[in-house]
Amino acid sequence: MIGTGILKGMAVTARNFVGSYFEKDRLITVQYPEERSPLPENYRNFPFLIYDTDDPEAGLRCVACKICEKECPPQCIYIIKSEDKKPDYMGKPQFYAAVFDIDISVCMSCQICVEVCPFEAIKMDKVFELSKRERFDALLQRKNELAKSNEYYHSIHPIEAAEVDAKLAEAAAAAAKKKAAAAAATAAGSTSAPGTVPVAPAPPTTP
Amino acid sequence: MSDQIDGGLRSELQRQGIWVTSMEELYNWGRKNSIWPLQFGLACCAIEMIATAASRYDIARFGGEVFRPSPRQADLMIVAGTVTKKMAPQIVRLYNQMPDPKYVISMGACAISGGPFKQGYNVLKGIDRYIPVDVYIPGCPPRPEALLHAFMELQRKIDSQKLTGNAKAEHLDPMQPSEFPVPAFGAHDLEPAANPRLFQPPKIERS
Amino acid sequence: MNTTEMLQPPPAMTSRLDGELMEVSMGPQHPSTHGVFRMNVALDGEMVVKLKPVFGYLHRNHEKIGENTSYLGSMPYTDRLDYFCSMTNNWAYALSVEKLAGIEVPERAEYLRVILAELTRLQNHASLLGFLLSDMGAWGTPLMYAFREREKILDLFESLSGSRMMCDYMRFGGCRVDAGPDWMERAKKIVDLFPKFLDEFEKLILSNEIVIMRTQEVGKLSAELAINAGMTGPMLRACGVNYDIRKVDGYGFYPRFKFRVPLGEHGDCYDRLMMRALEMHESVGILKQAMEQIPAGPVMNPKVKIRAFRPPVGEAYGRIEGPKGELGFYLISDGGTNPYRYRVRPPSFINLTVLEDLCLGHTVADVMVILGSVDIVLGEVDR
Amino acid sequence: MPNSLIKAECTGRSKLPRLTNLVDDVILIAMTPNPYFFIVIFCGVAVVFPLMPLALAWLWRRFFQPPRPGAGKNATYECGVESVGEAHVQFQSQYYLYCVIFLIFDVEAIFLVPFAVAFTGLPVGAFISILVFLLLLIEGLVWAWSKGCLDWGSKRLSAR
Amino acid sequence: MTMESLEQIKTRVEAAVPGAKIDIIPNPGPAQQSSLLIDNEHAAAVAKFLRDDSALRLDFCSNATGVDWLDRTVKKTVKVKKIVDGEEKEIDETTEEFFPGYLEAVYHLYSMTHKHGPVIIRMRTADRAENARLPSLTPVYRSAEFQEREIFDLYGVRFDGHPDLRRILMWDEFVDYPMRKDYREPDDYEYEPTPHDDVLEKAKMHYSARPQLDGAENITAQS
Repeated sequence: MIGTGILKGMAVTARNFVGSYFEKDRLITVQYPEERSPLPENYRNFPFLIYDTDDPEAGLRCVACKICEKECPPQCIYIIKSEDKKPDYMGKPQFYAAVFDIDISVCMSCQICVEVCPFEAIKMDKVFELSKRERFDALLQRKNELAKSNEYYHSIHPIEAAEVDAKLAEAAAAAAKKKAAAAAATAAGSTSAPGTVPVAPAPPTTP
Repeated sequence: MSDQIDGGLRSELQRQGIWVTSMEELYNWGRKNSIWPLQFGLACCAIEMIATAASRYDIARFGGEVFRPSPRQADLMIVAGTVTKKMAPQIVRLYNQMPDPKYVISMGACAISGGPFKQGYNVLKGIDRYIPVDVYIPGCPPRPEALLHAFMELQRKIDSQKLTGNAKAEHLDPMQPSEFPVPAFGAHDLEPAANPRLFQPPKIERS
Repeated sequence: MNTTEMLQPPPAMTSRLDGELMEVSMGPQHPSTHGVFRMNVALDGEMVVKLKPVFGYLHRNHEKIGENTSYLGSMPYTDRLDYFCSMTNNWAYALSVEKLAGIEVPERAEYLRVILAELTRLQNHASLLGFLLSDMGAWGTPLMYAFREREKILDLFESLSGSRMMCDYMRFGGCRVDAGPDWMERAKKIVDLFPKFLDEFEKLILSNEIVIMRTQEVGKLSAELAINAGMTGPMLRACGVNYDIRKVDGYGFYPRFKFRVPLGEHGDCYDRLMMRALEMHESVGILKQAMEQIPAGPVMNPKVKIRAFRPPVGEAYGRIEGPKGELGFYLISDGGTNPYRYRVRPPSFINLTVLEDLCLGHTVADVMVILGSVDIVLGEVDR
Repeated sequence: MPNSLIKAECTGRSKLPRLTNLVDDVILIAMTPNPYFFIVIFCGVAVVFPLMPLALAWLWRRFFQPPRPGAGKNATYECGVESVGEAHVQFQSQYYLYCVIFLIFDVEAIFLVPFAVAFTGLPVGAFISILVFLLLLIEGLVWAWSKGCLDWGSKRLSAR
Repeated sequence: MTMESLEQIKTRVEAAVPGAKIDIIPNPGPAQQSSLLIDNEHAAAVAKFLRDDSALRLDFCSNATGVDWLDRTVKKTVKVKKIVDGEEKEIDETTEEFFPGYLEAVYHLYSMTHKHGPVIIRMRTADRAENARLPSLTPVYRSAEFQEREIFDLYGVRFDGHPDLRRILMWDEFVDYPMRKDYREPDDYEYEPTPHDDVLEKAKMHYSARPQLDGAENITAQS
């Protein structure tokens, strides 16, 4: 009979309508501002820089090696290297980024900078409510807006942060062991008083 | 809420069931809660816009689900996707054909600044070269919740528009242009490359 | 007309009106052109007499940027090619670079690629049926059902690769992140629930009389013209030509899975609609088999460098069966970090070659249904 | 106010009882106004009701939001592209046939209205005559349909 | 059905199409997809043969691509024995070889009936300027219609015999060919907050000129 297909379609709609009162998965609207759907573990939006100690300026892991600036496909990172050096987490004096800008109006959140960064200095953030009313410097994130603490990194990517910390700790331990071995060798060789920590630069072991 | 009415008096009267408002509040309340977007998707961000209009991230809860195909009945243009130089004259013509008051949301990195396709020869580096933009949403593509957040941002902006006085809303001011010149196709590029009156980027000199 | 004569682009139909025709531009901003696609249509009353498609409104210079970026840098750009199916775009690009540089892929990575490609095919076909129905006039309802399922699959992609639509998940020689056991659990549950949605969706649309009347005998395409005009994917199989690259090339362990390839007879819009519906059933079958047989093991070939990746001099053309047809990448390498020539073979762009042949003689409303059944995405059409 | 009411008003000051009759008369008249007075009010409201928003809109346009028409804004909208050619092109003569056939059956419907109104009180003869009238016109429709005046689009093109 | 090797195809084609000059371009990469370079006069005939031949039946032209090869001067250092003032010495002499640039159209042909692999045919233009002309294969393969229009649009190769050769992706008033290697896009400099290497050079041209220090720098130098 001519109308059966349409009636079947209406039956489906009716079942969905009535079903939405009983089955949970037919009612999928997320009431956005009040009720937010949880973001998965490795969700990524825009990059941010990590600092270890509680001082965002000195604790930054970034050593301004400009690898991420070169590898970024849309080229939205700009780094100016500093003149002087500061010790990094392994105690080795490294350059740091005097200026580190990311233009989030160009960034396509592809996390290639995270993959290529040898110092685990840049990670992907989860903040996505960044709409602004004007463009020019509101959407250019400077170093102070980008820098976030390691605890914050643990709060948004717990598993990944744990792995990264384990890797850094193990690299630091290996470097310390090598330095201790080198110190023992120089102590054995020379007659300098034991206990002074020689400032021999440990070989840069990229983690 | 406009500041001419004293807040304490308002809440006191409201407790006794008397509701006090001003012409401007009523006018803005009516406009902000029923914004009709123009059905106008360019690229990937348009799919996220459709996902926002779908049942999970429901834009109907903000009064924005009536997507009008014709610009004559639309009052918000969501530029969702990459604006190419071949498409720019069409977008400006559509903007001109929209009745006042009209707003523009520049959704996604491509619409703000050309985004990842900035180095393309046929890509316009941002739609704010030719038409005024009210809210920018960074992201590639921004999440549906980010679009809802920008929608609320636009509603806040409409709410704060004045009805009278020198700071009154643009569409009420006869001096403000309601139309912008449509760029022409040139031999190598669009002529003019940008609307000088609208587009004054700050000079950032990098060493 | 003999065959070669028929294969040529059709001469403009002469209209009985000796006066001028109604020139209408179904322009870049049109509710049902799936993006910024324009057709200059000459109408005789309601009859389409001439139809010239106009492209280029989303020409984002994907290939020029591909030549100025490193091999790895182009991978996130392939997500933006066909922005409904980012996983299959990644796979096609990774496959052709692996063919260019001769890289093997571990078994678990190949299985993961098959699972993710079939999930992409499911959500692409479901969305297409939703859009095709809204082109026909059923404005919101089928689209809402389709997007409800699509959101579930996008949640899977997001928890695995980090982004809903722009996954950037595959690397040369494997995949970036391994899928944990809980992800596989959720994927199994969604795949088990999918047939229930398929039956509900088919009951909603496929037996509907209006759909049958609007799509049968509309936009018929003959098999010879389909082959000669380079049609691929569901559009080609709707004309009865048995050519599915998963069976022909046998890439990515597809010969290990048992699945059938649906074929149509008339090559009209209804057959194209049925192709997508039946292919969704096959994809669910492949997913079930792949999820049982997936082995443990590494997901990334350790020998492949991420930075300064220089394939040897030479060229390669790799192709896969994307949801829209044969998606191929033609790469010429001169030994440097950037490809010398980076070319994408876009299935939906070439499937549009016969749009005028399909639409001549139909009414304007049918043009929308025919365009919807071709399933174009402008990011891939204009590149 | 009608004259009798006014006369009663100015003479009724001295005799109180007369006044009470007067009050009854006033209430009586107010209660049973001229039967057509209601229609006057109805037409007044019917005119004011639509005009009021138009007037408000005109006031709003006059004081708050001045119109700013322009060449671009008033251009015909064609999917964002400059529209080529003008919309009034030649139409097939077949559409004219449609209008004529429609007109005939429209007029026929008007003839049926008085018949339908007095249908219950009519003898059988009137019924027969209106049937003849109807059958004649339906026979015309059948002939037009068979000649293909009502065909449209693809069937007509393929029949060519 | 395994396909014949390229050499067999070459010999059969030269037999079938008299006067066709075909040579094989080896593909050094691991993909091992060598190609056939066919001369322009007999291109249509060769393509028709490849499509209609019963053994090959290459009836599906999957991909038509344009490639731009610039003028190249290849320096080769060659060990040459030369008699130099009396005794024989081995010196390496750098020979410079100049290859003129050309534009190329590459077609990947497959067979849907026999389901066998790609036969790649290439056609080269005389040079990169005026007579960058190639015969169109659209009369043989309808799928090449849009792709050849794209090659014309982005590379400037004029296809003779193409039913409707217009620009397909760029707007019609556009004059130059953007995908060529020596194409410079128009310098529409704007707000560049994160420029580096070549973008920085282009941006620097737009920086405001440094005011001429009227000798003031000497004062700071002395103090």
